[in-house]
Amino acid sequence: MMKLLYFIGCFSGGALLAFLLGSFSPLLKKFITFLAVILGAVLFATMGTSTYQLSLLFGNQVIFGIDTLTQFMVWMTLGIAFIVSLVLWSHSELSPTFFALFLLNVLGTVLIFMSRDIVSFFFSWELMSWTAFGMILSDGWEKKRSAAVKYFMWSAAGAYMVLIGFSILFAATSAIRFENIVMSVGRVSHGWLITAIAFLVAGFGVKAAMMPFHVWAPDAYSESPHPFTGFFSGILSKTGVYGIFIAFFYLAARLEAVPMLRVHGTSIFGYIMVWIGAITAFGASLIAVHQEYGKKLLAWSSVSQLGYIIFAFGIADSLGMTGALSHALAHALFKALLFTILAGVIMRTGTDHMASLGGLIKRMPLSFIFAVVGGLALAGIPMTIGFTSKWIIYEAGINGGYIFPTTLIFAASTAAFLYYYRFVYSIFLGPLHEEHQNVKEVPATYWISYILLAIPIFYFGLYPGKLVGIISTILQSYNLPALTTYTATSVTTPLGTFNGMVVGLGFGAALIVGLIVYFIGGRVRKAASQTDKYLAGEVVTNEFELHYSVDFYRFLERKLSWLLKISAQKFYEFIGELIRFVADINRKMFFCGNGQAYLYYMTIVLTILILSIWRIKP
Amino acid sequence: MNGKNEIIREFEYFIGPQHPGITGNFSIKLKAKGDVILEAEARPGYLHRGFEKLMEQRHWIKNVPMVCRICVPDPDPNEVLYAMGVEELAGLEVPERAQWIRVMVLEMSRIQAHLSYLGGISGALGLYTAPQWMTGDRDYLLDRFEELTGARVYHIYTTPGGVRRDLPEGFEDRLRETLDYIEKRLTDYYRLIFDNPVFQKRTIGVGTMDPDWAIENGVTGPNLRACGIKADVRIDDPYLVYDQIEFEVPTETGCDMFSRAMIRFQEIQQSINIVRQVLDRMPKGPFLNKPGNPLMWRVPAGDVYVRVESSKGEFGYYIVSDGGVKPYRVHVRGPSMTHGIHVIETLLVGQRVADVSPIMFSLDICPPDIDR
Amino acid sequence: MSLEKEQKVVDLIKVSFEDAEAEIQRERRVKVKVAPNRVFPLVAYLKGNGFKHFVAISAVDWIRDGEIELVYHLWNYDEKVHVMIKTRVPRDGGSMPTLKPLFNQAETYERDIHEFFGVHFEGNEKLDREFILEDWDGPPPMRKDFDTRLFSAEFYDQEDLESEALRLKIQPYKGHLKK
Amino acid sequence: MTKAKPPKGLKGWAQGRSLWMLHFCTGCGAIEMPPTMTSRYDMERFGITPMATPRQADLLLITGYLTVKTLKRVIRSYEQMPEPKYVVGFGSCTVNGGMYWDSYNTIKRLDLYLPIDLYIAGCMPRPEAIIDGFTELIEGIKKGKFDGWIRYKENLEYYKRNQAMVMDIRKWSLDAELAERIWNEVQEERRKRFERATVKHVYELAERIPEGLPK
Amino acid sequence: MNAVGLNITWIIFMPILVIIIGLFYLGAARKITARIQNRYGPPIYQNIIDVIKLFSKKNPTNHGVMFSLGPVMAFSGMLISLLFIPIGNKALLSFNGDIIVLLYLLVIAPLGMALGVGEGGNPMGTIGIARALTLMLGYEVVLVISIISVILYTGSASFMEIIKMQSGGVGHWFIWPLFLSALAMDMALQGMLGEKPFDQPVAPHEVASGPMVEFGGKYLGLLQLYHAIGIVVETGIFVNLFLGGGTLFWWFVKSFAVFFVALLINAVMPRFRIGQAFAFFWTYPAAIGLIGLILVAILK
Repeated sequence: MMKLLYFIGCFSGGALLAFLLGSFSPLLKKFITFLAVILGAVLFATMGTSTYQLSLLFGNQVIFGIDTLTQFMVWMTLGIAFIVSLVLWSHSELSPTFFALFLLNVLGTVLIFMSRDIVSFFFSWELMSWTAFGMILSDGWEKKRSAAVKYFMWSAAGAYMVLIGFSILFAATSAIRFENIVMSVGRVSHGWLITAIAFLVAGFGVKAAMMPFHVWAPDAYSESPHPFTGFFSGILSKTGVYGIFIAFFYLAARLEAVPMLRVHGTSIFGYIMVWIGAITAFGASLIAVHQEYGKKLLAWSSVSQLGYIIFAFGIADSLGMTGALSHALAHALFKALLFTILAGVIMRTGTDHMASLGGLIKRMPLSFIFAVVGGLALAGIPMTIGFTSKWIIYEAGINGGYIFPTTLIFAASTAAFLYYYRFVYSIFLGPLHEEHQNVKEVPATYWISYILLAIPIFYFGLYPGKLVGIISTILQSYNLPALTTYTATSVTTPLGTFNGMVVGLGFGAALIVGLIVYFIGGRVRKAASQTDKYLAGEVVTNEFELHYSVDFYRFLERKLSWLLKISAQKFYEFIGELIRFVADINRKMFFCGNGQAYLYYMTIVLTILILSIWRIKP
Repeated sequence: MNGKNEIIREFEYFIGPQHPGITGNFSIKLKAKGDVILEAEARPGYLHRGFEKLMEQRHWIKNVPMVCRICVPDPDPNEVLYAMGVEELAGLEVPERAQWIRVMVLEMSRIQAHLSYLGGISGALGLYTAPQWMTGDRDYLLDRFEELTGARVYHIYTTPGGVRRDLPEGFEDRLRETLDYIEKRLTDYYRLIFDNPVFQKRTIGVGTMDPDWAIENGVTGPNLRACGIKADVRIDDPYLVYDQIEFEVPTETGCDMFSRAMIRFQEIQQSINIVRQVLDRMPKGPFLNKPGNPLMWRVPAGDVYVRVESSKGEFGYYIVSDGGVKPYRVHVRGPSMTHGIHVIETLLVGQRVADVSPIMFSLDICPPDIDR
Repeated sequence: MSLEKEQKVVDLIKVSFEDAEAEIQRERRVKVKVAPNRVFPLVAYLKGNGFKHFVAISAVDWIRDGEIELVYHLWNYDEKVHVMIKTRVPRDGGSMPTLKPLFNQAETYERDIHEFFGVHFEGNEKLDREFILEDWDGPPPMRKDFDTRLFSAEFYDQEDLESEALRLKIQPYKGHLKK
Repeated sequence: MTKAKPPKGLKGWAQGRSLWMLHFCTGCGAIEMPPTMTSRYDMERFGITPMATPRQADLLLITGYLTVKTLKRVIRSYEQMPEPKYVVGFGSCTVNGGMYWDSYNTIKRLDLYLPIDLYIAGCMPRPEAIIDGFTELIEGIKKGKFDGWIRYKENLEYYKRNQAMVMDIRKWSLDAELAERIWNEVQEERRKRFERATVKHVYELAERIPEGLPK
Repeated sequence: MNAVGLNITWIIFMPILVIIIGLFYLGAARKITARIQNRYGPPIYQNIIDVIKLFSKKNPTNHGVMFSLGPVMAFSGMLISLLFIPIGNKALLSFNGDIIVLLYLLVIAPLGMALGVGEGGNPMGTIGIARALTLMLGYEVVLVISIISVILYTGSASFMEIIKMQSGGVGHWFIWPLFLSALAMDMALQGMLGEKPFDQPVAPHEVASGPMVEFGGKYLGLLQLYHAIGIVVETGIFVNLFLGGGTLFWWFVKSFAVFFVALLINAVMPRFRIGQAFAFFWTYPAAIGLIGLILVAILK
């Protein structure tokens, strides 16, 4: 019990200290944050899997527990938080409030994974949302206003839906703790159970940026402070995924028994989520292809990758579940890596507008190498964790018989190659502009964090079995169907097997053969200058614009314009207009200032109230 | 972060002198955003030998070998123009048979120019079989030229006063046989190029120009007839014996690449008919009225503008003489002077990067006309 | 060959341009001599009356009279008549208004004449751009007082070439001729 | 730097049998290239195909006269080509200026600016002559006879000085500081030559009748 | 069915054999197109001479480390995918090789080349790569649709089992029952092999040979080898899935037959604009593939 208090104390204390002392010396705030995260990690390691009761004021208990799923999620959170705190060492320009809010945010996220009842879950959910909102605003209200307000509105709406869901469950089972709910969920009538789960999944879906509720994600991710974005899009979206997992598989464990339309071996709920996941992945990656700014591109790519997870959750069999959770980890890793690299680029060049960057491989080679590594994982190339999770998801999709969503997912992953190449080419390759001639490489804190992120990406790529092993223990602890046929380096599914180590060794050997063939060819001549290129015989000076990056896929955009026009943004703006119109009408009607009208309306309202009290009896 | 508006410099590049996608030695500097062209600037001048200056250094007859090298793909109009101009200035009377032979040579040159044009435009679009077939068939026609004039491309055959040699015996039957062979091949070309759905998809509606804009901006020849305007120098400003030959002038109303290619295709058929008529009705008699000792021959003072319908458009010479043994001034007005600079610069704006080379081939731009 | 079409054109010109001496050269050819400042209105007037095809601008360097003669060629598609408007401009420092507002393709011919004859055309903004000659800082080459033979003999060194060949061990090529 | 030698043995055979020609129609001779490439004369039987960029090409054809403006682009392309590279001159215009011997804008002797391996005679050589020239080239390469690119590398000074006379080599050559040095050395001589060349000289046209002929 | 087919001798000789046969494919392609254009065309072994010449060239231009690593990664990426596709019923490195793994291995090579071309910094090369990726987005969907229909039909996603199910004569091949999927895959193959009307990435007239713009000498040699192996691997997918890849000799005959069909179309078609090519892939072949997929789903 005490360890939990120490854990919470270390983070909140650290936040307080960082906030108070931060203004004195920037070094102090960075050190406090770094220390707080490490201390938290050490404390969590010693906690082991046990449950803690925390008695709050007027006697009712609040339960926090740690089981294998929590450990999986918390270690992922603390890992990325450690990376962010490491990166923050070279960002003293951020205000002390940012550091404090960051620590509170990490605390909120961890508590979500540990909470075992509705109150604590909702409390840590709000803590996480509020601190994230604060952080978006941390450097300047006027620039970031629209994104922050949109984020806040959406997360508030999500929170209310979750609240409604939980309250329905509470009203039906009158139990606060999750295990009590699970035990007594039998008494809940099917109708109420389905509405509760629907509200919960929708609420968590907002946080996990499902398609209809994804509007806030690109702006919030791209407007949040650069070092934090990796954590924001990598981990906070996973809380939504965790919520869906809890609601869908844990609380409604009896959902299977509910007589419902079963499609392809999963409930109608699952089938809808499969389709939503597929459409999110496909739509978001097509939009990501046409983004002109690096942050926006990666933000849309995050929305698309979350679509994969939701698609996999929809297929509720062992393959789907393993795929979803492994992709959650994979996405957290490579998205944190790519966002941190982009933060490094923005720190050095001041902009993320891809058309004015270019040629940075000559000045920042390390960032380029790790951008390629991150890209390999994002695109799902066999030696990386990206492929392991995507392969399992495809196997689940085909094995489950969902043919059309699987083709959409495949199209989404091919579109991933398009926007990944545009990202790497526009920023690192191509000719170097004059204003970036003397850009320095990223500081040590950055490339250390790159290495720390790259190790698990390759490790789980070459040993997919290890990852599947962890996840199947989690699933078994929730007595859900788990994938059992795996060895350390290979995973077999009903359709076929995949051996990471063989592919890795094979590619290594092929690379050696390629290098041998390369060195047969003899010496090469270094290009005389940056303009020593084939330009149809002409010679150009340096300010000649050779960087082809604006409207990179204009021909694709022209052909997809009918698809890209359907945007949720316009739908919500339409709703906004509708509300403003209705409000305008009743403003004119009701507040017209004459007494009788007020009296008349009062009576109507009273009668309705009286009637409603009669009728309602749960 | 993306609030700052960065200066987006459009992406510039050259369809330069050394590029597989241009006709001859020419260069266009393009400024594009994505794959839409914002601005095009034609840069001629890679083939400027200063023809007009050199002509002023040479006697009247010595210019004949020089003149045919101005427009490489279609050399005969230049020779006929120079000869007609000098004859008109000097009042030299050209024998009837020479005029018929000149018409035959002009039309044969138009056929071989249009064959290489169709080969060029389908090559630019990627259909490499068409240029192979067409250039191969064009070669048979060049053999006939070789028999008649002794050279495949630069014939130096029409001189002021007539033509240098009469038809070799047996030439007419071989020429008829070649024409029949080419006529038979036209159906194959039609099915290969114009019936090809991908060719239609790539050319219909691309590079269109408005008819009045075309007249106003000096578009002439097949490019103008592709906009539905029946303007042909052979009918408007008849020269040689074109008024005694019946032929109709094909016009299309599409004003785009497809109709420009279709116009040339139909003109090959027309030219074959004309050459057949010439072969049937060619009178006997002398073929050259020698103007006397070339080094001493003086052309009386005066100036003249002569105009011929070449395969690329209206080709004109403005010859001025001050009564000396050498021409005082020869101004060559090639059709590509407007097609190659002003017309293509305005036509390319808004088009896609992939269509630059096909549009240039469809306008049949011949850079030596511009640079002379 | 009745000449009434050409006569109609001559009368058309005579109606509003008395100072222009218009005469018929031959069938379908009419010559008009006009003062330089009258060219723009005459071309505008003719463009209004059917002369929609602007063929070319030619320039002739009459070095003995110290003038450059500019000839504007127009063609009428309906009447099928070619009008040649001739003006004389002083050889050095001569300048003419540009015809770009009437026919914007005239700009190309003006750039050509400016580069080769040195006649200045106000209003033509592309005049100072390089058109055909590149890095040419000599006099405009088409003028009569520029001698191309002298230039080609002096500028491109063609002195005795054997010594150079020996120094570079370039043996004359004795390639085997096909039997 | 070891003295580069023309390729022999397997390399020579391979380079001979697969010559990739740079797609650059420099002069009027380019009209005879399509017939040579297409079905009647087909030079692809010898492995000669046109390539779009100098990086991939090893044969540069100068088809006919070269204006100064084209010479700059030709030299730029030539220097961008990997070794071993060969240059073939078509027609008399590359030998001594040909028909345009008195033109102010064409260069008279190509050999001063580029090392030419093979000339093909004919004021625009016919396809048969071109193919005969190519077979000479292929035999010569196999025997390792054509070493134009070695001559260019060794006498770079000589070639650059000649080039500097007609064009601004600082902009157009890859080797920047050598170009700078030679450009400054040659500046004086070039200005003097230009003065002599552009003397104003009005000759009477009408009266120039060649001597020794009866009036 | 050897689970991990690691017989060393086969692994060493198969790539060399495939490279040589791939180059002979290219040589035969030039010969056949030449014959269609009624000319003689180069000898069949011309591409082998080209590769030898390219490797004997001296100091081609190099624009940086990634520039030279690009072609190497392309060559080795295609080499690794070669090891995963069963040729003549012998899967080299197969753990009963999975189709989806091969699909993603086939992406390493173009990705490596794309990074190399990017480092070259020539705008023509980048436009070529942008076109190649758009084309890939087009035909990858069609490819996946037809592969899923095969997987659903056979119930297994590994080549070896699929080949086993098709063994026993022509009647058992999958091209008959799954004709629509085979047709869709053949159209996708036309784009994958880069034959006209889908050779926009390397269109000489528009982007001056696209990605190969800056590659000379041995870089181009490596890319030629990559293209040669690529043809064998890509036609190999079609052979294994629909023509029941028989013994070594018959396997190569079938693979060349598939390539021959692509060649005929290549000779007489101009190229689409890249937007039209992409739109084509997502309309006609995708529709044919989906109909085939629905049929398979219903019949199964």
